[in-house]
Amino acid sequence: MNELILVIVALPLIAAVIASLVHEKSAKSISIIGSAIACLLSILGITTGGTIDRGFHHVFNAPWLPKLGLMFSFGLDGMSSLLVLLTTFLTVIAVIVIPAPKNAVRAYYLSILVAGALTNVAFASLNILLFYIAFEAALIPVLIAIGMFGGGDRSKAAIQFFVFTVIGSLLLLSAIIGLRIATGTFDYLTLKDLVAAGAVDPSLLRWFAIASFIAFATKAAVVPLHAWLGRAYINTPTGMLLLLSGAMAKLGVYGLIRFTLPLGGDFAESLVPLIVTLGAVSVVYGAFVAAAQTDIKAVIAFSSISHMGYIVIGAVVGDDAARSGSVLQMLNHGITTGALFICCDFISRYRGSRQVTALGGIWSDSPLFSRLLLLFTFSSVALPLTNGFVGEFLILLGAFHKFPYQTAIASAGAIGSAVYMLWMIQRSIYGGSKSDASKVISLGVSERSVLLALALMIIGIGVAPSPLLAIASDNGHKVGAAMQPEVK
Amino acid sequence: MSIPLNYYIVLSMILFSLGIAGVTTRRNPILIFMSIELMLNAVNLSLIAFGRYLGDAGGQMLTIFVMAVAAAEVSVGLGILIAIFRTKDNVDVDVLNGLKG
Amino acid sequence: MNFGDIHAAGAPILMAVGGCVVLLTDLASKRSDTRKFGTFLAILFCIASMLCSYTLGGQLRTAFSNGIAVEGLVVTMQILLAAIAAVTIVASSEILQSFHLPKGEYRALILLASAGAMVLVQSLDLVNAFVGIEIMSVAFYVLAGYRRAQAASEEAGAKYFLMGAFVSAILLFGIALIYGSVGLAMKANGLELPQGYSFTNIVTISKAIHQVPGFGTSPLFLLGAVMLIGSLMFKAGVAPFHMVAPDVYQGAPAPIAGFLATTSKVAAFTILMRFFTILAGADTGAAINVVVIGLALLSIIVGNTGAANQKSIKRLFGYSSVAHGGYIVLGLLASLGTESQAAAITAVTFYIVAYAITTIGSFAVVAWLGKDGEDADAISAYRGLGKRNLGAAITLGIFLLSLSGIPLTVGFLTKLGVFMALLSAGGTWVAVVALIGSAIGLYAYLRVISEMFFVDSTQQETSSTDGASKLVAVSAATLVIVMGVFPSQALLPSFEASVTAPPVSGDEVK
Amino acid sequence: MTLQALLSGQGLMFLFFAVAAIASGLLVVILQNPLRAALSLVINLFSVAGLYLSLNAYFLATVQVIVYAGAIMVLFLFVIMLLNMGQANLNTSYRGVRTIIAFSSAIGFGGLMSAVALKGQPDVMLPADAMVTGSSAGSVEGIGKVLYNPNLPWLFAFEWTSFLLLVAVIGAVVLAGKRQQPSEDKA
Repeated sequence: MNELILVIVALPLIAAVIASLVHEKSAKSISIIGSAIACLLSILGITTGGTIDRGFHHVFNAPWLPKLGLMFSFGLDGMSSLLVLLTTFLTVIAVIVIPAPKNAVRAYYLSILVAGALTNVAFASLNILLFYIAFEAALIPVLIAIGMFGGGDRSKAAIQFFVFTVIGSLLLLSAIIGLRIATGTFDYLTLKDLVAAGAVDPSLLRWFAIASFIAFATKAAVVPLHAWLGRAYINTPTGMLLLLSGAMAKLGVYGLIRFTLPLGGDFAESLVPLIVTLGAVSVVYGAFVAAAQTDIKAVIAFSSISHMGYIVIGAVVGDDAARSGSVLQMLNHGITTGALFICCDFISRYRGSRQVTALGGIWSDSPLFSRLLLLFTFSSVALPLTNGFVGEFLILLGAFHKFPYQTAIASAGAIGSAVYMLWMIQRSIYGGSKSDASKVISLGVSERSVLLALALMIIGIGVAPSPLLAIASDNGHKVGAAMQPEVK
Repeated sequence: MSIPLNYYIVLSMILFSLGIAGVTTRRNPILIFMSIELMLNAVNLSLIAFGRYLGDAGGQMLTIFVMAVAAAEVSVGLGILIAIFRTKDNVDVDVLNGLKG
Repeated sequence: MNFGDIHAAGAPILMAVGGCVVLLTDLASKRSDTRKFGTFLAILFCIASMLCSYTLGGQLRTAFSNGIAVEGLVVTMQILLAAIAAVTIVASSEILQSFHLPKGEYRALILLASAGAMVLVQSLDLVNAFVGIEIMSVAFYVLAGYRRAQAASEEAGAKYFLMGAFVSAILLFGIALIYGSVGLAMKANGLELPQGYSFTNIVTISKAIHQVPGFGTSPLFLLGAVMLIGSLMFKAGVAPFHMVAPDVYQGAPAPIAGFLATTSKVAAFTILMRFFTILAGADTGAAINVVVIGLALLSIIVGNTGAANQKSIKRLFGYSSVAHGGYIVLGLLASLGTESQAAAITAVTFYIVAYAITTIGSFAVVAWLGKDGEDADAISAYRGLGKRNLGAAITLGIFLLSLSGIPLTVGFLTKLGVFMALLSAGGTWVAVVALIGSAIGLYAYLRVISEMFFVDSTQQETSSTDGASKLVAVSAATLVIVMGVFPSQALLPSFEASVTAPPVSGDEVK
Repeated sequence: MTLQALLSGQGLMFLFFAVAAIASGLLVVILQNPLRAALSLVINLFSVAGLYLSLNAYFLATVQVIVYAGAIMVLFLFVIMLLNMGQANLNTSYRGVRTIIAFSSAIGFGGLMSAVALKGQPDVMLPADAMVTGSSAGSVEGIGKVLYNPNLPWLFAFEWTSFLLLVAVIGAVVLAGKRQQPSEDKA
């Protein structure tokens, strides 16, 4: 049972290897099978089972390079099991819904499956060095996917994305090595205990807090470190974008909850107001930049900065409800943004354009599609009864009494963004068709079922969030408990 | 009354510096090479002086090796320089600028 | 002198004898096409040399009146050097053919250069080190200018020669000053020079450093040590003497460029490790530390920025070799601390091995993609390579990722090792500057990857026929991945507990 | 003491050769004509050989004259003649500047180097037993006994030097040999 996470990681990898060896036609089905089984298995990961160690279940340990302190140590808690599930789920969807580029089918599926698997390794890892390796290695398939299959500006986008994120993670590496030298271990749980016991030099922890914050904030595109996001998201092929925005960006927030706060010592605590402020700035900034776009993919991309700003606020604010909301919102954002990017992909595929000015008439041409798109937009702007509402509400609730100003600014920005986004989506689907080559967006069975499933999830989580919230609350809360009295 | 060792060392360092000055200011490869020979001579002088004042034969041994190395370098170095002069008629080191990024 | 002595010095002797045999065979054979046989013979001697090193085992033994000392690290490096020579001979077999260059002399020079490098690696006396480094360098000058028909190669040879001879003179002056200062210090303090040792022996120097108070900070010695260290670092291609490295690598034929870049680094850094071992824990003031840190950071910054906007891929690798030289020097810096020393030596050794594999492989790709004997040097020639020749593109991509230190390639582990050693020696800000440098380098390598995979090109399929280079490149790429994922199985154990110089104690020297 | 040392017979010898060495060395660095520079280098080598004599290194002084000044410099002169550089490049535009640079940097750098290096270094005079050990050490016999002694470290390096010369010979042959590429023969 402890090997569960290994299986979840290995299945897509095996499928990827097989898919890259067989004929192009069967590559897709093999990829689907591999990732789908992994997805089903990761549901099992949520349930508590296997060896349990300090709040983590399914704990697995095997040596990789013991001399370097590098171990295959895995373990899941509520937060990481949900994120693993999200990653595998998005992988399946990406493979099913988005057609591969014609000339390099196998390379495309390979990059997506490998990216998903490495992201999962990072989410489930209890060894910091292993986390780092997966964190950074996962960039390679993304780099390849952007560079080979991306949009017009792909070369520049790929290099920019890679250099930005690697610089952040190099800092993280130096801090990790510093921790290892001071404590002699890369093991997360041991480190956490040592830090909580005050056995580590505070100046080192300060460096760790700064370095890891820069690395994770770059990944989560918190505002001064977001510069890579726009060009990268717009040029990333949709399949990979689902993983990049849906799962990998969450690694940033996950890292803040999992590593920066518990291992950063007191200094990390003192960073919280700064992070919250930056989060609020991100919310407003994302909303403003999104409002300046006419490309709907760009709108969704920049609104993502806004949403991630919220999630970051919830993650660090030090309140149980907010943190659970933040974890839930990571899930929601993965689902909703994924759904929106998929719709965006359909639109550009069938209509030949993503510009708002060139669209219109979708409502009458493709009724089901446009109604679903509207639902996804509702979820994105967090209308009640959608999943987005639950997450954002919890975050606001938790954050407000600690950081009222920042929270107020953030909510104001969010409302502005919501209005604009609704207006823009409406403009693009209502009205008469403006493009000459307007084609009806005809959904196939698989596409239709995926979109419907996403819609069901959005409403399901929106109406009955409590089971997921219960799992989501099994997260950094325990981490924080070591350092501060619980706020209940 | 004998000469103090330091006199020899200072003389050797001055000769060595003359060689460095030649290497850095000369443009003709052959003249640069001659300046390098000057430096090797300075080394030999200091080695022999050290050896003499230490009562140790090692200085002279090292000098023999330096001379052998100088001979080897001269044969190869002049070969390379002749080869390049046969391709290019100019004799300035500035001409060695075909390799650029 | 006895059999044990000959055995200890056997690896370079076999290489040198191999050089002579290859040369004579080539002269004796009338037919011009002795390609296969000559290659076979040369590789045979390389393998014999490797076996000779291997049978020495890991324990420390000195030979030839303490002129040389062999232990685990030296054995590893000798095997590596022989392997580099063998691989270079294999990789260049086709290039020689297409250039109509003399083959026997070529192989002999490679074998002799490796012999010189091995003498340098195993030497305990600076005299032997000097003779070894000169054998290596003189062979290098000729090899760099080997393609005489091509102006670039001649120019590379000439530049390399002038710079090399200049630095040799500095190295010699350093040795002379060390000789004099050690002698004077021992004499002034009534220490006897033990029978069989010379004043230039590393053990004697170590004795002077550790037993004569204030010797480590005496200006005469420090000047000599700085000259010695600086000039050895030049031989390894480290800034500020880096300016010829890119020129030479661009001008020399690709397999030779790989050979020069790796052999010089292996040899020079190994002897530096030996020299640094005796400095560790000694009071040498700040001078040596400052010089070493300065050279390392300068190389990392100059190398990485220089690589950033190159049009020639061989120049890019040249600058990259400067930068990687800088990282290795950082590891050496850590070996100056007594506590971090063991880790640092392991890290540096691993770095050198990994760098050698990566670099040989990268240059082999350049030769592989070459047409009609011309290396594929312009980076623009790699545009769209992913579509034309996927195998070559992936192979080169692996090397580039490894050079930039991305996880799952060996380049990551090497960098990890060096930074771990460095940080445990307390060099935090040095590490941070180095990290910034490697971020700049990342851009340089990514540019090539981007050209290969992300940019469409109208260029036609290149019909490359250089099977030997292809073989070398692909196997090197496989090694880079295997060592990046399972280094413990591949290499790490052999570096455990390596000593670089005999320990200094009264009994040892008497 | 210093002046006294220089005014003795040995001191005058040192002074003479030292001045000659520096002057000829300076000429090597500043003369425009390669031929004259090479001849200055010969003078420099002779002066240094004289200094070797003052240090009792008789054998090396001889080698210096025969091998260095005799053979190596002849090679240099030969190459200069071969390339017809005898009176080439009579451009003397920045000769004065070069003289100043060379002289000042040599004196400045050399002086600085020696000042730094010899700081706190006591004046070392010849040891009392130097006449005994020194008298034979510089002779052919003395050198041979040390160089070829298997119990001393020099023999190993000496043997490897033969390979160094082999490499040099191969190199010279390769570099001077006929170009094998037919198309390049005209060049």
